[in-house]
Amino acid sequence: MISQATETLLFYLFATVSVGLALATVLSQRILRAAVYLMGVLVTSAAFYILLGAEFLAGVQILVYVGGIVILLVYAVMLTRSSELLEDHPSFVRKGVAFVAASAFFALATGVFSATRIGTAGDGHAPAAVADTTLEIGRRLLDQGATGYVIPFEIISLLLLSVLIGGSVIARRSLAKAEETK
Amino acid sequence: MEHELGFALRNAWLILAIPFFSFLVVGLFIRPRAPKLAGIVATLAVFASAGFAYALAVEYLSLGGHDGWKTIVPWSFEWLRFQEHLAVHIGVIVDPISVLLMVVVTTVSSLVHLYSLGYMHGEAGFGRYFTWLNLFTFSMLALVTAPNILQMYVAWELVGASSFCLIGYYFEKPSAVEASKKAFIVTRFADLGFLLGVLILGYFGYQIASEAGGSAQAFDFLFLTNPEVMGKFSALGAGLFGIPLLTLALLLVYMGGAGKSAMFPLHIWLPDAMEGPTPVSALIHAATMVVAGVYLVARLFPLFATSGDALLVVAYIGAFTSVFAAVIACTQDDIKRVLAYSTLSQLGYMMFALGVASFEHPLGYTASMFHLFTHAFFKALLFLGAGSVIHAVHSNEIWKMGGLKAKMPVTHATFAIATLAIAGIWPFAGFFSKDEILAAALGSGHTGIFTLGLMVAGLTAFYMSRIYFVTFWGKAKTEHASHAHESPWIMLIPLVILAVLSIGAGFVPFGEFVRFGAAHGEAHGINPMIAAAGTLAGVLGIGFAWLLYRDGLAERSGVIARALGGGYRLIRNKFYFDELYLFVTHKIIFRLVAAPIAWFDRHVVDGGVNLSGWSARVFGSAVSYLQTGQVQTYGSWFVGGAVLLLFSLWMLRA
Amino acid sequence: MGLLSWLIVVPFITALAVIFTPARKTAWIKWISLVGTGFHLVLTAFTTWRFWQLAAPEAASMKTAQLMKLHLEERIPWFESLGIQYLLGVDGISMSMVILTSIIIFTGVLASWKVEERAKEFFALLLVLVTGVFGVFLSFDLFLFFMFYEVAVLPMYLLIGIWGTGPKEYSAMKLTLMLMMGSALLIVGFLGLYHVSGMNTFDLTKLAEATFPASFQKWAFPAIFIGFGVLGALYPFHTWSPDGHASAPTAVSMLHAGVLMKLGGYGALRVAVYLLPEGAKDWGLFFMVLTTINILYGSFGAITQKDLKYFTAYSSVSHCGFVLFGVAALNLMGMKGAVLQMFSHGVMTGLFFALIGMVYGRTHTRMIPEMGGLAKVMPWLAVCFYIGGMASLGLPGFSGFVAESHVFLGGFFGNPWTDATIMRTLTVIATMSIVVTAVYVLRGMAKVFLGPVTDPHFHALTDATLTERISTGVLVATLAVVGVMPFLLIDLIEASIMPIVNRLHASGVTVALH
Amino acid sequence: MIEQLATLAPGPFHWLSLTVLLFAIGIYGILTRRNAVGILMAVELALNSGAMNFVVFNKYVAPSAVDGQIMAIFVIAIAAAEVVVGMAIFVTLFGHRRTVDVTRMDQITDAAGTN
Repeated sequence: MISQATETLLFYLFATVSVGLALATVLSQRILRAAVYLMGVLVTSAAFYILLGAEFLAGVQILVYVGGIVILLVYAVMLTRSSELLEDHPSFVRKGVAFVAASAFFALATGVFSATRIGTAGDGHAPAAVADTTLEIGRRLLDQGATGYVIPFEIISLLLLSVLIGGSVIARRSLAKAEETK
Repeated sequence: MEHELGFALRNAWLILAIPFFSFLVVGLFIRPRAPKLAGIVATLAVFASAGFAYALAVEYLSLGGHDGWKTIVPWSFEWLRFQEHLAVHIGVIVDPISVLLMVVVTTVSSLVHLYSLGYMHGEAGFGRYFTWLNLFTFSMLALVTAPNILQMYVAWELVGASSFCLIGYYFEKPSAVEASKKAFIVTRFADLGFLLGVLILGYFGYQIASEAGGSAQAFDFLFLTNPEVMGKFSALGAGLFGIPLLTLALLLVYMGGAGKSAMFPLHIWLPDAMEGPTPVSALIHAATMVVAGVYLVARLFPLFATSGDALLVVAYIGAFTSVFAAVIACTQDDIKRVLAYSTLSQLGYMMFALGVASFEHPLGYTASMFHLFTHAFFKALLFLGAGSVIHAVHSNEIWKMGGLKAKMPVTHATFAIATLAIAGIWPFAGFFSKDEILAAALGSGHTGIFTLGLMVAGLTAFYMSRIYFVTFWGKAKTEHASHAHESPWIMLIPLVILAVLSIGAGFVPFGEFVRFGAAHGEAHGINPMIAAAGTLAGVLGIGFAWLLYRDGLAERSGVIARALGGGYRLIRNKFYFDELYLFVTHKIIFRLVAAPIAWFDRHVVDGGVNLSGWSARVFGSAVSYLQTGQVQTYGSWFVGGAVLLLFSLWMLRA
Repeated sequence: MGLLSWLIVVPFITALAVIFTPARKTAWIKWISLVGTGFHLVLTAFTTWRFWQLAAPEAASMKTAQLMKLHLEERIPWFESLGIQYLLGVDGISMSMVILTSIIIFTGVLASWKVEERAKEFFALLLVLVTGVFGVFLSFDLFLFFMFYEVAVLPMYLLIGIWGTGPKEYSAMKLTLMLMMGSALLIVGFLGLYHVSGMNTFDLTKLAEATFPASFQKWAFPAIFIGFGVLGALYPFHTWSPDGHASAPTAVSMLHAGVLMKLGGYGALRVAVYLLPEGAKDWGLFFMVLTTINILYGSFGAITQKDLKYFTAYSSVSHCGFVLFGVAALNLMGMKGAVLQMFSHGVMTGLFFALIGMVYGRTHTRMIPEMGGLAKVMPWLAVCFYIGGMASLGLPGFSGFVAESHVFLGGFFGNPWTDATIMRTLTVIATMSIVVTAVYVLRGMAKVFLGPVTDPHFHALTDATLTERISTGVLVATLAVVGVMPFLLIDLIEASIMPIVNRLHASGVTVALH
Repeated sequence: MIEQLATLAPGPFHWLSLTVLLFAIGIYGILTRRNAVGILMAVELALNSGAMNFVVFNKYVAPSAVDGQIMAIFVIAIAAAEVVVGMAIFVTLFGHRRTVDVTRMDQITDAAGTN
């Protein structure tokens, strides 16, 4: 739908923004700012989804990730009162080791990807992209057939339910204890 | 054994059995309950064995010795069997020298037992003393009657052990304990040589015996001393450092003899052995044990004679020891130490007498045995006399005695006889045996040794008369000496008997009984020229001593002592040999050998084991360092591991 | 159940009886153990008499025998498929060892009459240990041999670790670990024997018929010899013995030094030399050098020891050196001397440790400098110590001399396979130990027993009680009897050593004299 | 200029290197963050890049199907669940230990012995 050139332009734009924000979330000393930067990264990745033609997914992303998870993280920051304290820098050794581990992973992964030829199923021309991905996703999710995802779908829902209850129970018990100790 | 043996000869084993069983009975049963009775029973047992020994002697002599005395082994049984031709028999050998020794040992031992009943009266371990004395008598008799060299070695050790107990009788006195230890260890060191000699003789004897076959036993004296075996031995060729094997073996065996008879390098223990009670010194360190070395050389004399140069060594060591000891004896103050050095010197005499003897001139052999015979009596008498003086004055120092001539007439008379005997004055025994030895030395061409012998004779006369004058003449020098009184009769009887023997022993026609080889031998009579020289030396010695010490005081001799200066002090401290030996044992052996080995074992060998334990622990703790508890450290290890794994998988995918 | 099985089972039954008596009744426990071991002594005497009846007639024929002759044999299949069977038998060597063990355990029980703390477990473990020892001496199936060997070694850890003194845990641990290392070597050797013989049997008598290839023997012999050597205090592996003995309680160190260390010598002779003659010839000289160091090293080490138990431990290292020296001499006199030395040293060390236990019970110190003049206060113990000392330095009239003279003559006479001059020099060096032994024995004895009484309240100490008199008396009597009448033991042993000597002479070509 | 842009069009390699870069930054964040919630954020970042990866593969490898995107949805759902649990734990942790600094939590029980 949007022309090839603008797509490339957008891609690089968003890529730099996303990497910048990601670095910010990881390095910033104030945890609240880190939360905000994280939100930025998630928004840019939603944009990427659109670029990649997964509009439904971009919506889900914005809804679940940005709407839910980031807010939760902010709550966590508030509850653990860590927003005031300034996080001191990790020791040089730890940073060094982490940097080496991360860059080694990055180098290995890019090396592998560059060496492998990720081609479309048929080489040369790309088969017809799915017209309406959301419809297709909906059908596949509830399809009881062999290729359907209904079982994982149900399991996920079960998982989310249990997490919901578990989380609240754990949090309530500890909050009650926190009241006593005060 | 063609003709019938007398009663004693048939059951010769009694000579060993009596003292042994009396030792067991007295030691185990009587001593704990009734010490007094133990003493009496022990003395009776020794008297019985003395009687038996005389019977044996008479019977053996009655067998007639006109064509040379036969050596018979009336009784022996197989005690310890190593291999066919290598078995140890316990038995009794009867030949001139063993009969002589049996008589001497039992006589002196019984007199000493009798004397001890008085002397040891009131001592704490009265029973224990007599038990050990009985054991000593048994082991000495076993040594003397040994038909083979291993029984002699066995008895040798037993004699050493019982002398250890007797020297250390006053075990609460540290000096006595030290002396007994020193005696045992020095003689044990000498016995090491003896054992090595026995091993060599045994090995080559076994080779010869197994060729000869039959019932030949490698260790038996009869086997070792019969001519063609000796021939084979001397043909053995060079052993260690080029010394012919026979000579090497004999020198090693002689080392054992030298240790027991306190010859020069191994003499240090005898003077200290005076720590034991005086009757012990009289019996062991004068008459019996110390002559064991001489008896050993006499027993193996044919072998020694074939090897020749072994005899030379014996002669030279003997001569040197006699001079060396005589010189020291002149400077000692303790009466028993003077007698100890005099014994050393007389033993040197006997040794060099044997040394000068050979197949051609066997007179030395007879002379040495004769001197052994006479010396046993007058030396025992001297010791017992000294004992009764010490008993009265309660001190060994001659400068604390004096003027005892009047107060102790019997002791004085007998001591005087013994002094004249040892000085070699005519009617007394010493004159005859010493003259024989000098004649043997001159006869076999050893003029050097002859002159040394003369000099020693003079010195002996000097130091003996010195202690005689200082002890008995002049005025009483201390309280004790002033109101000393004569010893009880039980102590005096042995003195008198020994005095009689000291006089009579000289007239015994010794040449007939004890000689080596055929009956002819050299003219046995007294050679007037040598006799005169010997007597002159003796008289000179006595006269010189009379000049210095006639009033029992030391100031005249002090002048000479100061004149000699350093030399005098050197001699007086026995040429510092004791200190040298102490230095060698303590500083070198204990400090530089034993302690490092103990340290080495504790730290290095032990360390090795502990090291393995320690390294296991260190390795364990090193691994535990990784468990830091930091979640993120684990995270990094996790990521690192994953990357490595992926990388290796990717690398190996081809 | 044959006679020999009873010999093994009686101590075990006593142990059970002890376990079932209530812990409070320590007197009962002691009496039961005493009765049990006493009965065992009688049983051993009877077995010896029966054995003597059977063995005496064949003694002459044994002169040329190539194979060992077992008497009173009991053979019950156990693991048929593996060829393991419950095979008990006895010949001269094991009979003398059984006599020794029976005497030592009897006197050991008597010597630990004062053990009050947890007496039940102490006596039970002691009896289990001795069951293992009897098992080893009587079993002729390598697997059974090894099993009893472990039964003999393991209780040692508990006995030292709990009832010991000083760094007891350390010594117990070190002792057990080093002995385990030894038994590891052993099991390797035994399995080697089992497989290479290809006869699918562990029976020692049958394995003797198999001819093992020289290359196998070259490594199997040292493995087995060192495996046993660790227990027999071979030079570099002896370090467990001073600590182990110093920390062990009286009866345990009596049993251990007196009997367990003899397992080493016994096994080396019975398994290593008997089954692997070629290996023995190759390694004979090497082990002779090691054991010569053993002898002198142990005796020199003992001179400067301050603690009485270390003093005795080093002396037993030196005496065990004699045992292995005799075995390595590979000739009749040497091996006969080794067995005699095992017996006589067993009794001697048993006596020494019993006396030290008794002295320690009174003066509560084992440090030689702190003691002195005890002879005045305890004459009986002093005389026994004197006799033990004289026996250990080889005074004739005691068994020590009999054994040592054999070993020296054996070493000196040498064997056709080793260079005579080297062997003779080694023997001469070994003989020097008689002087060094005399030095340390007399030093120790004089410092502790002779001289003036150093500590005033030593005067109040008592002499030996009845039980102590019996135990020391029995040991001294054994030393004297074997010393004065050695032919009792020698005839028992000589017939069973001949096969080992004949096999050595017969097996293969003699190695060129190098 | 447009043609040059065309040559730079993002192919699968570009997308993948982007997601991997984000993932690496996530790892770096996990391993260095001292604040527990910070680690949670880094984890979110990593999970998000994982989901994106699915979508990239879906686009380039199997455009005709939507399996990649479904997987991405599941990843997002699980990420949500994970954050809830993480938050609950950290809140209780804060209740007990009064801190969320990961480096000081290396003992199972704190000094007082409570967990």
